[in-house]
Amino acid sequence: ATRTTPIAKRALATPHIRYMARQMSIDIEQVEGTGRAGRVTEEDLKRFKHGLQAPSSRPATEA
Amino acid sequence: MVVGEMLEEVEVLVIGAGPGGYVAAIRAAQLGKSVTIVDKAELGGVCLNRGCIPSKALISAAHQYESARESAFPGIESTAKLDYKKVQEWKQSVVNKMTGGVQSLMKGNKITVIDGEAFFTKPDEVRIMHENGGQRIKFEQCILATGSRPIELKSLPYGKRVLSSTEALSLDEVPERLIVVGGGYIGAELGQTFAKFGSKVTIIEGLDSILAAFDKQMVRLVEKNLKKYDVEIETKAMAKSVEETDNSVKLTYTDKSGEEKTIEADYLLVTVGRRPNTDELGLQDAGIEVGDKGLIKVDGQCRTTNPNVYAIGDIVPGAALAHKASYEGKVAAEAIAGMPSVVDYRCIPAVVFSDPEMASVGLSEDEAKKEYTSVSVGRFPYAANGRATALNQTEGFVKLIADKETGVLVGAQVVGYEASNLIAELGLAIEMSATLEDIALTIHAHPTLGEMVMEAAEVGLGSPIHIVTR
Amino acid sequence: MVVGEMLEEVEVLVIGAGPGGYVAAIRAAQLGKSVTIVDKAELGGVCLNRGCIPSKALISAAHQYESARESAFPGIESTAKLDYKKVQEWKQSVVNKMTGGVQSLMKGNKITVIDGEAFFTKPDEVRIMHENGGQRIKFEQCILATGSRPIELKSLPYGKRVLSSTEALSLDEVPERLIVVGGGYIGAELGQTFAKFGSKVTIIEGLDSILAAFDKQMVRLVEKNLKKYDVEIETKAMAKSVEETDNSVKLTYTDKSGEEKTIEADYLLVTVGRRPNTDELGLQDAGIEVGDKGLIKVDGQCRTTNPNVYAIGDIVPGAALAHKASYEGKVAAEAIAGMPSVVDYRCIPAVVFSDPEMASVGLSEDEAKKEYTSVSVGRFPYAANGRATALNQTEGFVKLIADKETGVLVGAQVVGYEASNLIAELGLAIEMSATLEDIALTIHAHPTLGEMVMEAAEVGLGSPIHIVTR
Ligand SMILES: Cc1cc2nc3c(=O)[nH]c(=O)nc-3n(C[C@H](O)[C@H](O)[C@H](O)COP(=O)(O)OP(=O)(O)OC[C@H]3O[C@@H](n4cnc5c(N)ncnc54)[C@H](O)[C@@H]3O)c2cc1C
Ligand SMILES: Cc1cc2nc3c(=O)[nH]c(=O)nc-3n(C[C@H](O)[C@H](O)[C@H](O)COP(=O)(O)OP(=O)(O)OC[C@H]3O[C@@H](n4cnc5c(N)ncnc54)[C@H](O)[C@@H]3O)c2cc1C
Repeated sequence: ATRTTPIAKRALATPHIRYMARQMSIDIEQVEGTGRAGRVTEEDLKRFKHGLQAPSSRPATEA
Repeated sequence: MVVGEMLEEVEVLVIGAGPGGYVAAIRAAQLGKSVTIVDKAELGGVCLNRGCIPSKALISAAHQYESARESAFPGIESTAKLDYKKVQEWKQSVVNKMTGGVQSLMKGNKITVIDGEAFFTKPDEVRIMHENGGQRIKFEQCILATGSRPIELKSLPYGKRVLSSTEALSLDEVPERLIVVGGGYIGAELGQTFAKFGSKVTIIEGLDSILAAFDKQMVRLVEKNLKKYDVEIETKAMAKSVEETDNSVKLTYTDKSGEEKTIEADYLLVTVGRRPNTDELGLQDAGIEVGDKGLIKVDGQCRTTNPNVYAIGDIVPGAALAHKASYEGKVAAEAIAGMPSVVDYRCIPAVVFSDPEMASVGLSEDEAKKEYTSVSVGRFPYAANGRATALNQTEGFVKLIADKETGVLVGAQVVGYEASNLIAELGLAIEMSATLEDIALTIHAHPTLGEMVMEAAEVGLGSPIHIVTR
Repeated sequence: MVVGEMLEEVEVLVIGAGPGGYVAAIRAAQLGKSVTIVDKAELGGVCLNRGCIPSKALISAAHQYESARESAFPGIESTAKLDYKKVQEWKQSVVNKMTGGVQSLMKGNKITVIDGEAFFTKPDEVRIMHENGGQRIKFEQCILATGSRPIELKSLPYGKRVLSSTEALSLDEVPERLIVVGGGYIGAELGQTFAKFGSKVTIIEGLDSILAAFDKQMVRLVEKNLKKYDVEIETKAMAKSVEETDNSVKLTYTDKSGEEKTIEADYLLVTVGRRPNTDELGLQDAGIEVGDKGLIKVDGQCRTTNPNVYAIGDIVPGAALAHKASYEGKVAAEAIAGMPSVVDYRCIPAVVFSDPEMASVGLSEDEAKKEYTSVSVGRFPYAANGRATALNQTEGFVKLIADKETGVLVGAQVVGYEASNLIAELGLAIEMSATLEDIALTIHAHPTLGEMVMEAAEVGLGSPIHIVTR
């Protein structure tokens, strides 16, 4: 159950946003972040949801 | 199977009541599940009974004894007398308070507690052995959290004077001479603690440094303190065999030059790692696959190859730390309740309660250099911090590591007074994807140790106030 | 003006070398400016010489003395002897180390230091009075950071035994009896410190509580500790007059029932606030407007009504705290260098180094309730934290306040052991607009005090692990 993806390769987002992404069935790694330093924001998630269909309905597990 | 043994049905069964299991049980109950937890020993697991809590209690007492015995403050002369039996009693009272707390939490959350040892008989059934008898439980969902136990070396079998951390924590006397085989964090913490209580300690370590998982510059400060207490450290040494008598132990080992040596002591403490408790659970009968080193294979929600069984804590891969166990416990419970929780952290902190304390979170400088094209490193010394100086605690540093391109913090290390508390901000910073600038622009109170975090960020950015870097 | 007095021209002139001024000078130098700083007293200002640093040094020493004198650890009996003159010497060595540090920083950043008192003669010129003579300086840009001084009450004029905090910090003996008029943070810190050193202390406070700026529940814990040291607290009391003799002072005051009382002591410490040093600067000659309470009017970049003069620290509105002064110092220097920096923080922490420590950042619960439709409050006690229990430090709590709609943290308070360091994470959390969920999902190391922060967030969210809230 450990994280295998290096920090470097992961989307920048806070735990709250990452949880929200899973609730919205969005794979956060596919979302372009427009926040400071490229952080994914709540707006980015909403935009992504409206633009693209979410790739999977299962929670986005990693590894 | 005993005839007439009852078959009970439960919604969620948690096996093992350590920081993984009891936290999972609470979270599952909070989410409306009916929960039963079983443990073959005490509530609280290794952590509360034989690990984190008793070790930290002894460390505090040793610190108190040391600082009262030889006050480092000019103008305050003090002497101290140690009654180690009373210290042990107090330590036990701390443990009891914490485990009593867990008991109340079980009650408060209406969790059924069963005393006994569980093993699988079917994919959805366990048998539980009590002192007098047994029982069968059929579960809808199960969370396995059976933790780990000390590794026993064939060449150094445990005995009356060859101890694991468990017995060392409960000794009712301070050994005059103590040998510690294994200088990982448990060996270093306990070795230093006994040295402070007055033992003559020797640490035998196979690698080229004690606390090898940490930055060399951090470890150097701990070694310096160990020297103050006359602790001898033999690195690249190999313990060979032990001879135990009624009053002493004799350890034979080869030192770094390959020479065979023998030393005598009152006790020998062996801390060479821990092994997951997965061998006697009947996992094959439940369709639960085990991978490397006896660790159970799980997915991002801590689900094993048996879709109704989850596994967390020391029995799954990753750092064997209490806070990881608890975090996974919450994830597993939430997954059972249908929430989209996954093990999804950017970093897990690791703290050693040595003197000085060491703490680390995220990537080390070397790791970061492998992952990023370019990194910024900001280091700030305790000696240049006002609060540290006013506390007479000027050894140590804070080190921040950021991806140079984005400025995002990816790792941090702290060695020094209260490192265990300073690391909290840095863990949050990494989780929040904070940049060095975010940290530098956050006003930190004066005079506090936290100002070092702000200043280390400024060092990383190139313009620290309180040190000259040009 | 003395004939022949030289007129020097400088790029950036900083007046006052406290935590506002010296930090501004360093940042301006880092940004390529040629900087001159002038101070009429010591480098480091009030903070390093007569404020934060010496007070915290005495607080540490008092803590050390207290904990060695009456060890709170069962099994460790200790006795301690105090040599207060040596404590004073040590305190002075701490101050010297810090001010010496500032001196090296000035040198390292090639900042010219002038000893003298400055006042404006023109909008772009000051005169500086030295011990023997004077000089004139014409500046392109100036940063004013002249700080504040203790308020002197007409009814309680300072004297040999009627002291401000400055003299109290340098007393070379521990008073047998000490009266403190004013129970703000300076009075409370110093009163408690002397009580620990053995003084019989009485605090006279006009409001209905000491430390009135803080949450009542926090203050209660400090009051409890003060009781332990026999400190008497008279609230809603009014100091009337003082009579000073060679060996004692007699204070006359009216107590909360209006009754007039007299008490005697060795010393009387008056800590009723501080006044900005803006009255003797010739501000009108420089076109610098002063507002309420002698505080200088500034814009978001700390610019005064004279566009080439900036003002920072205790002489401008806002909390009179060292870290605010330093923050403004950086903003002013960056503004001078043409950067778009503005005073733009969401929160400033405030810490009181009482026993237990108190710290606060952002909004209080009451303030938040006024600003938001609905707030979530999460409170977690030290008594339920493993590390606190193992440290034998179980008094206190962490309290988080969030906007319920968004979950965003808007305020936090901590009272208890190491509150001064725990608040750092919460300041960053507020600056980063972290939600309670962000904090709860950040793994905090076990067993550390930081776990309380995580758990308080979970309390706010409704599902804490280590306390039952249902
Ligand atoms: C001396 C020492 C110091 C430590 N210090 C720290 C520290 O400072 N910080 C930190 O994070 N970690 C520390 N650790 C590690 C920490 O204790 C473990 O990582 C943690 O306890 C793992 O939690 P767990 O829930 O996985 O299992 P455990 O805590 O090991 O609990 C497992 C429980 O399962 C029960 N059990 C096992 N098999 C069965 C069965 N078949 N049926 C029923 N019950 C069963 C056991 O009785 C036990 O109560 C320390 C460990 C030691 C030994
Ligand atoms: C006992 C005590 C404890 C305190 N504890 C804390 C604490 O724990 N945390 C905290 O944040 N704050 C604390 N403070 C407050 C803190 O000291 C001040 O907020 C801070 O020093 C303000 O910084 P400053 O740069 O504005 O001015 P100051 O530090 O007051 O410095 C002003 C400087 O200007 C010089 N000066 C004045 N006029 C002239 C002139 N005309 N020409 C040349 N030089 C001049 C003075 O000599 C002085 O050196 C404490 C204060 C006291 C008294």
